[in-house]
Amino acid sequence: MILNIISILFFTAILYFSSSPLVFYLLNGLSICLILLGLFFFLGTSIGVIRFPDFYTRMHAAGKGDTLSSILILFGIALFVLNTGTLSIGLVLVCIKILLIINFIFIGSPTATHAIMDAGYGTEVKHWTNDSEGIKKKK
Amino acid sequence: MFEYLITNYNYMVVVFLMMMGLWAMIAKKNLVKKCIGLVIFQTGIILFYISMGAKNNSTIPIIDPKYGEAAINYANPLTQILMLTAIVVGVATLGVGLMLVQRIYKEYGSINEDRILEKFK
Amino acid sequence: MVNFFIFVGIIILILMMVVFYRVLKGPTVMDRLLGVNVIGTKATVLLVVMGVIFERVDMFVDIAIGYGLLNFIASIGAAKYFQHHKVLQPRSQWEEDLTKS
Amino acid sequence: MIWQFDILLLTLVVVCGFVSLWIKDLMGAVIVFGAYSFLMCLVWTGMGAVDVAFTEAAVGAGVSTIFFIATVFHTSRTIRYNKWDLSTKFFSSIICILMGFFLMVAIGDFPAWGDALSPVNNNVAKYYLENSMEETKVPNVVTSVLADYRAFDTMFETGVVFVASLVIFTLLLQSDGRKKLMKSAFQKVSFLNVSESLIIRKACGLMVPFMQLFALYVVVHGHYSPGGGFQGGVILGASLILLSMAYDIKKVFARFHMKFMIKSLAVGVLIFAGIGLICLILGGNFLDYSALSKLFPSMGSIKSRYNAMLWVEVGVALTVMSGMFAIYTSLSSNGKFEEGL
Repeated sequence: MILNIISILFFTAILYFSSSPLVFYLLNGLSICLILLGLFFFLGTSIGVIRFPDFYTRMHAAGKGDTLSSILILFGIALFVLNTGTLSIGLVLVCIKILLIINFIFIGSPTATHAIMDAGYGTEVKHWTNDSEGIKKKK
Repeated sequence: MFEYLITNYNYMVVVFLMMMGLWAMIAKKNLVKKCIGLVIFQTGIILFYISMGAKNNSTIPIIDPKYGEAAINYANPLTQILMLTAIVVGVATLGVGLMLVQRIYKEYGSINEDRILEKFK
Repeated sequence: MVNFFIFVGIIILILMMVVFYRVLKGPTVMDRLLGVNVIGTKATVLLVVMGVIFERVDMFVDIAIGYGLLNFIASIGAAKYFQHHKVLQPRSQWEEDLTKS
Repeated sequence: MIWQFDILLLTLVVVCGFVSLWIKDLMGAVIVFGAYSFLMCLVWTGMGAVDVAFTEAAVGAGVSTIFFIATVFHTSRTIRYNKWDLSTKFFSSIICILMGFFLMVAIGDFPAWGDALSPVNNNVAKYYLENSMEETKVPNVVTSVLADYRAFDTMFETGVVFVASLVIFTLLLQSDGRKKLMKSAFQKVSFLNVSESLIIRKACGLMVPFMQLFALYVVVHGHYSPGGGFQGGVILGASLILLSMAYDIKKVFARFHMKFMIKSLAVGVLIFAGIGLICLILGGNFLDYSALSKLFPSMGSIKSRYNAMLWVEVGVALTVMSGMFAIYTSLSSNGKFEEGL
């Protein structure tokens, strides 16, 4: 959480002290890169949720990739918002709010994953083994 | 044809949702499924109101000097306010329905309509 | 730049549909719960993307905060259900079959 | 309005509703129905209805799924097999198909989707949009219509929440539950036998203060951004629900007891109706806030309307918060008020 706020203050300071267009283009490019990276991870998540053979491995894909891709996309959007128009206190406030969303997702999503995982372990969901049905069908 | 589909797509979805909810309320025997059908029917009606108030090339109905004062730039607030209260009231009435389901289960030991009707006789 | 964000939103929606396939198909209830959890998290992101498209992020961010705070309640509730009733699939889908056999 | 999103989302919504009716396992149906609420929230954001989307986000994500899960928890999860009842299914399908056909025929008479010049958008709504800023100084038109122009409507909607939660509380209350409720007032509860996992408890402890702070922000800041009494009240109620799910119902009762809850339910409606009554005494119409400027001469009529709206929102938030929590505690403990979901 502290790291997020420090980083956004750092970018604010860069924008505040330099008025050259190069910084503008660099920050825009950085935000687009982050958003595309987030989309890539979400692609990985959705393929994992579809293709993995059992509940526990799907949980792995969903829990990790989902949180990471959300955080990357939201951070990219925060940089983009900071970069539009003239710098004002309102824009920085919006950025801090987006960072708050990142923190809530960072706390909430793994907790939900843990709760689902616990429930799945308690109800004895079958886990995948070498001689499960998926392998047999292929042979 | 394609243009007709685009400009009237929301009404088609409204009809689908409403008929789905109505069918569930009549034909399903399980009481919880009936409650789900009730909420789906209600959502169809809310969607009808909101999509009537949507305008092309307009922003949300919070006045900002950037967009001027002309009414055509903002979405319709009246349909939104009617439906905003309808959602909260809908949850409260859904609670009443689910409470009735629990009471019925406590009395008759089943939430199936046929089983309950058998016990009446 | 608005076109780029519309593109991002459409990609997120299409991938959401892919995840929705797991919700539709899911052999157990747990898989459905997992898919719904992923859809809920991505809905938060999509709300902020819509705010950028409308060019009024300051208004849409509030909704997204509320959503991000609340969307794990349903998962925890369902998990508590399964902690009390440790049954994955009901013993028989049909009550009638039990009484016959 | 972003039509690319809306068309994709509406298609997904129809599929989602169909799946939730089709699944045989009731728990699965309820979970898919949660996803239906999520998607509905996105649809309304895409059409520019921000306040409605906020309400649906709070209600659909937080509260209504929990109510369904609590009901399935206390009733049965299986669906009884019915023999193919041809007459009922056939009859209902005929009704639905016929009615759907007639409605489809009527579609052609409606204005096109997103038409800014349709009669819906050009009579009453136009007046609100053009005059709200001058008459009340509130930029969020939805709030000003909710709490000022159509306050009479809103008062009775709040009354419906009040009556519904009272009905649920009284009809589900059992005689032994009543005794326990009386006994457990301000009783010390030992937390040693809590069976929940530590991670969930700690995470909820981290989230709940943020949630309540944010809910208060939403109630107070409703004049300038989406939000207001209904949304803030539902989020406050959801924070209490989360606390009672992470620990136990008794822990919340030790601080926020049922008697206090019923009182705050009534106080919320009373604040709303009381402000209207004061206006009536001061010589205005019922809920005509500009009459309040006689009581506080320093405020003009505009300022008094602005401030009275805030108090009305606070009353709505009180009622909705305690209403949601009362409904949750009644449903989840099946009227025994002993242990939660």
